[in-house]
Amino acid sequence: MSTQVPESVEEESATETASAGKQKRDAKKRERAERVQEQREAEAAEKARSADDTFHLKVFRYDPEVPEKQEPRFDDFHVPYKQGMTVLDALMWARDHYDSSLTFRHSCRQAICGSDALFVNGSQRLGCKTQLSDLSEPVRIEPLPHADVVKDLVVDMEHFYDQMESVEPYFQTNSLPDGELDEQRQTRENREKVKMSTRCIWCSACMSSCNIAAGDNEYLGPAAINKAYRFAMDEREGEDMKQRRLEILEQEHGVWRCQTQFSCTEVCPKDIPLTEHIQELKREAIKNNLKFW
Amino acid sequence: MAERYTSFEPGGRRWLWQRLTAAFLVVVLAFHFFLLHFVNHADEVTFALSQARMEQLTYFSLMILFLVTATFHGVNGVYNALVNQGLSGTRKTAVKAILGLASVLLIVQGVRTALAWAGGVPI
Amino acid sequence: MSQSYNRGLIEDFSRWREFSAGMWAWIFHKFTGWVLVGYLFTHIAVLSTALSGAAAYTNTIQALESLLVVRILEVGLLAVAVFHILNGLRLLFVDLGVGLEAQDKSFYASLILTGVIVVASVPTFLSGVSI
Amino acid sequence: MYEHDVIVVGAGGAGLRAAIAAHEEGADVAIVSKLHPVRSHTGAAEGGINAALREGDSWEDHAYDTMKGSDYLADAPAAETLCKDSPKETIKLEHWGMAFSRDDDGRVSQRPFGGLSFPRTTYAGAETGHQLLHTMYEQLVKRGIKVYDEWHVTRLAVSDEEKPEDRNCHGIVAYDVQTGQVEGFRARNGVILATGGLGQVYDHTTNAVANTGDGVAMAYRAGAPMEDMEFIQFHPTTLPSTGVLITEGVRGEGGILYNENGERFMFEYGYANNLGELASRDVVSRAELTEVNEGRGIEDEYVHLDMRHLGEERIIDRLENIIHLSEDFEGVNPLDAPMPVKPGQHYAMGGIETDENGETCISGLYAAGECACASVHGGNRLGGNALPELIVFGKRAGHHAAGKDMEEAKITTGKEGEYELGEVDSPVELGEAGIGEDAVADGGTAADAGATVSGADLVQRAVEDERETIDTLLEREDGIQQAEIRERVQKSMTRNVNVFREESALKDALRDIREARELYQDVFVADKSRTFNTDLLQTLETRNILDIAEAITLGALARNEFRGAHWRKEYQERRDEEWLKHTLLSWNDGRPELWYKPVILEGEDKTYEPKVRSY
Ligand SMILES: Cc1cc2nc3c(=O)[nH]c(=O)nc-3n(C[C@H](O)[C@H](O)[C@H](O)COP(=O)(O)OP(=O)(O)OC[C@H]3O[C@@H](n4cnc5c(N)ncnc54)[C@H](O)[C@@H]3O)c2cc1C
Ligand code: HEM
Ligand code: SF4
Ligand code: F3S
Ligand code: FES
Repeated sequence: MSTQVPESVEEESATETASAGKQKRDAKKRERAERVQEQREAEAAEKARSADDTFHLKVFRYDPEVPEKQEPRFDDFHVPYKQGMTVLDALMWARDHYDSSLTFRHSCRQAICGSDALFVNGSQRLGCKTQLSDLSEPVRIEPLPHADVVKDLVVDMEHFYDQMESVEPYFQTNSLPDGELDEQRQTRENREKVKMSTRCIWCSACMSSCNIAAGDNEYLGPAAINKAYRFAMDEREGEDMKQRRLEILEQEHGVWRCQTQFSCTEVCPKDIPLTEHIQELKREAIKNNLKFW
Repeated sequence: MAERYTSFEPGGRRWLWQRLTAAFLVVVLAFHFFLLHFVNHADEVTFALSQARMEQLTYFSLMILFLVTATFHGVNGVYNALVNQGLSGTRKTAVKAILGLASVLLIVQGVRTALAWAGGVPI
Repeated sequence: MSQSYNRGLIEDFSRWREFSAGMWAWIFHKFTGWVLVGYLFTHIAVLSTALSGAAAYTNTIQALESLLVVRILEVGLLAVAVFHILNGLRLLFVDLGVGLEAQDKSFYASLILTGVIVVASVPTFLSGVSI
Repeated sequence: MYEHDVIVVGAGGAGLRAAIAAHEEGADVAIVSKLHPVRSHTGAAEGGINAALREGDSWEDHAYDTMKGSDYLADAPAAETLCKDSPKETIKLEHWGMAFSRDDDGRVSQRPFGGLSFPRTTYAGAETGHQLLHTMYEQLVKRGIKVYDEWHVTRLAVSDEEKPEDRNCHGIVAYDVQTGQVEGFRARNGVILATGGLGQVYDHTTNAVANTGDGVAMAYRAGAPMEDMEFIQFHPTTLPSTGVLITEGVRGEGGILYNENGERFMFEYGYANNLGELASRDVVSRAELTEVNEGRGIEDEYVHLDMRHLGEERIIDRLENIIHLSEDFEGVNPLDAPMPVKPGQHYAMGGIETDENGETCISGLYAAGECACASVHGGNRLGGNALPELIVFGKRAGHHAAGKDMEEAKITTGKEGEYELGEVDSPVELGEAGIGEDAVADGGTAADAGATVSGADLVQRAVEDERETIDTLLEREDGIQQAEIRERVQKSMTRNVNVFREESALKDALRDIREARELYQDVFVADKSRTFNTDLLQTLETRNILDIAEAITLGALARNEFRGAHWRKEYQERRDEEWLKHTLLSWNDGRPELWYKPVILEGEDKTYEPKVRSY
């Protein structure tokens, strides 16, 4: 079932120096281990066969170090389906039962950590938030496009992080209340205005879907612009800061790069209206500039 | 790449002009099409008819403006598209120069043609 | 990451089936824009035959206009222009923050409207052409 | 080797706060984390942060609620510190721009929560943890604090004096996930562990896959005791296939639990005749499991939580998020069908023993957050008390590690204060299986025969040990894989050391763990790549799961009473005369040593007299 490339088995040499008794114990242990392992594999195969329903996954594989994987390829896995199973569940099952070298990032399993944005059947989605039953087979799973692949489904996120951090993604104000127990006031409306923008989980799905970001490496990208929006629109920061933020966004690889492709908005797992936010910032920037004219 | 962006380059101005010219072009282009394909059928176009229209100052200046805006809009659009695909450095400067030159040639040629029709600026 | 494998651009083109409305709109707009610039240059070139005299101009134009290909190309140009205009309007609205939720619908609408206008104007465009 | 004044392991709420605090004190601080900070599980917290901010509320009331909620197993100095500092730390988050929900007057909103005598749970929608985590990470970026992200910490570099109280922590060893390098990090002043929860010890948990209790296990093997490990909180409404949490709010709004026969079992079978579905978490969890065990569960696994009768409008208005969770993670639209739910592991009250300043008994080693046990939560944590713990104790640990003068701690650590040795009747040998032979993944003390070596040398030695361990694991060509071992332990823990605990089952669990330990001797890593080798990392994590599973089970077997989240079939009541004491486990030459220390019920001004816990 698994298409993992068989490793060339190397000669046993470590045990030579060990005492005879230890060797025997080792042999017994190994035997037991093998038995357990075989049993497990048989069970897995059995499960997959007997399940009413299996899902056929085609998973992108690449590893710069393993000769067989240096040329990217797709592996097939057949995973027994259970009600409610997500793409991430299926990947974990395939990893745990067929091929432990199958590599992907994941952690929370509930769409909040942003680790597992993948390219599933041609669009950017969170593995953990995508029900298998919503997909047509075979389910093609690839790493995010427009990012360097580190291994299998893992891509290099550095560039995305750099862009996120280049927009001064932190609250700044010149007028904090004095007392350490005094809060800044914020209207409900204003909190509502920034609410969606604060939901970003840094999954990078949007950035991966945007063709402009793919072409222009310096483009801030929808997520970073949205991050800036989150602060620029927060009334607690004050006008002077908003000015400063608009200046960052206005630079040539900032908001103007966006060509309203809408794919970012479409793929965002947190339903953030990214295009809308970018457009609003463009208008704000123009308004801001008109003041000087 | 995480440097703070401090140098301010007004990318917004070209963006705005692209929109403004677009808004203008909607009207004029529609007018142009309508006039030359529906009111006057294409196969009826002759020098004389064009001449008659061009001799009116309003029409003449409208057409010149049309030419200029369309050129700006089109060439700027092409330039944006290239820059969006990651054009930078010397190649970017070169493209800028070539496109600039092409626009100037286009406008000059267009204006010469219009003048030929109108037989000089129709004042 | 020098050792990493970049899957490059080839993919983008083979993925057209999965493109969403906004993406198609973007591509069409780009394409039509480029065609229009191209036409603008040719158009001026053709018109500038006027510089070599009235007769030369009238002849060129009428010769061209009598060709079916040219007429068909003109219909194509109309399609391109109409789509660019309609989608351009759509984009202008998007820039103003109007109707962002319906961006896919407005794209389909521009497509359909383009089709209708083009079909409706075919008779006008092809009238009087000698085959 | 890298070198910093303070090294923080983990970048969840606790780690980030600790790093910021150390930075405030002028220390050169770095964070080493196996996940990028924003991926930490703090982001999953929904409910809110308890802080006595308003007129009519006071930190004293909060402390009272906390002590009562803990079933009198919390140490009053820690609980009082939490409650006193929480308001100011919560407002600090507001000053850092956190997007709290707001009242009409523009102040931060608060809501009622289980076990609280005042609505003091400060929140940001149903995504408080997400907002907190991101706000704090933003502050980190602002300060330019160095983060080594995707570096998996595998062991502590601690000197090996006989008594843990005499030892020193000089740094850590970490594995660079992207490149497979093993490197030492020397900490001039201190190491702060903030590695979060340990839910992966169970196969059904609300915790992230990364929550494998690494910090607790590492500290344990380096000599810092684990405290009160048997106290595990189970949440009654989690989705069966993923463990995703369905907030208590559903039942708060009127959601009803049904068994397979469509009976409203909370009343029907008399689990909670007054409060029904709204009884406390442990009561509801036990009721659900009883239904399943008695054959009235659906598919022998779960029960139904139905909220359809609330009407679509009300559901969308107040519980919108739940519709998404249920659809996305269970494939069930709760507007059309009841949601399947079952109890799931949620939180570990126990952890690395620390005092209220975050310090462990090993000097230079600190811990904060869910991995630590300053003993704020005792036998049971109140909802909304974990997030304040992160910011209050994270900050203290950070200040302390950076060298700030702290008030002397009232809680003693290690065997410095009063203590007694304990005994437990285990059916199998405990601890390291066949230590010395094949102990491939031992993450213990960097051994040195008592001689004085410099901190840097000690770290270097630990690095070499670790490289050897990893090489051994990667060189083995066959054996058993970690997924198998992990699954066995997780299954056994869920079956035997769950909400219900009885002696025979606990012993079964110990047997299973023993067997798993032995299997672990033959563990091998199939993936030989040095690039992003998650197979290897999970193998290292599984080792930690083994130690922690054993500790939980051992503590549960030893504690002959019913207190807080710990229910024992044979002992159905709280026994204050005997059990007002903390369970501690020390790693003693490869074997766990059980001992106890008394609970401190004397607060600053008053003593918290144990009362019957009823709501
Ligand atoms: C679903 C859910 C809802 C909750 N809701 C609430 C609530 O409403 N209110 C409340 O008060 N509490 C709540 N809690 C509890 C609270 O969220 C957690 O206790 C708390 O977030 C833990 O924070 P932490 O900083 O200790 O750990 P985490 O946020 O888990 O962070 C752990 C960090 O340690 C790192 N790490 C772990 N191991 C290693 C290693 N070996 N090497 C390097 N780095 C490592 C990880 O990368 C991560 O950065 C909830 C918990 C869950 C699961
Ligand atoms: C008549 C009405 C027109 C409208 C409403 C219009 C609208 C627009 C808009 C809004 C854009 C910007 C797209 C963006 O940057 O996201 C654009 C781009 C462009 N337009 Fe037009 N336009 C019109 C006519 C023309 C004409 C006559 C030409 C040809 C000369 C032209 C050529 C272009 C080109 C080349 C682009 C750039 C396409 C790209 O992004 O690659 N347009 N148009
Ligand atoms: S904006 Fe949406 S898609 Fe983009 S990183 Fe944030 S959550 Fe992901
Ligand atoms: S996909 Fe890209 S072009 Fe703009 S609308 Fe989104 S950023
Ligand atoms: S696993 Fe965290 S977002 Fe999917």
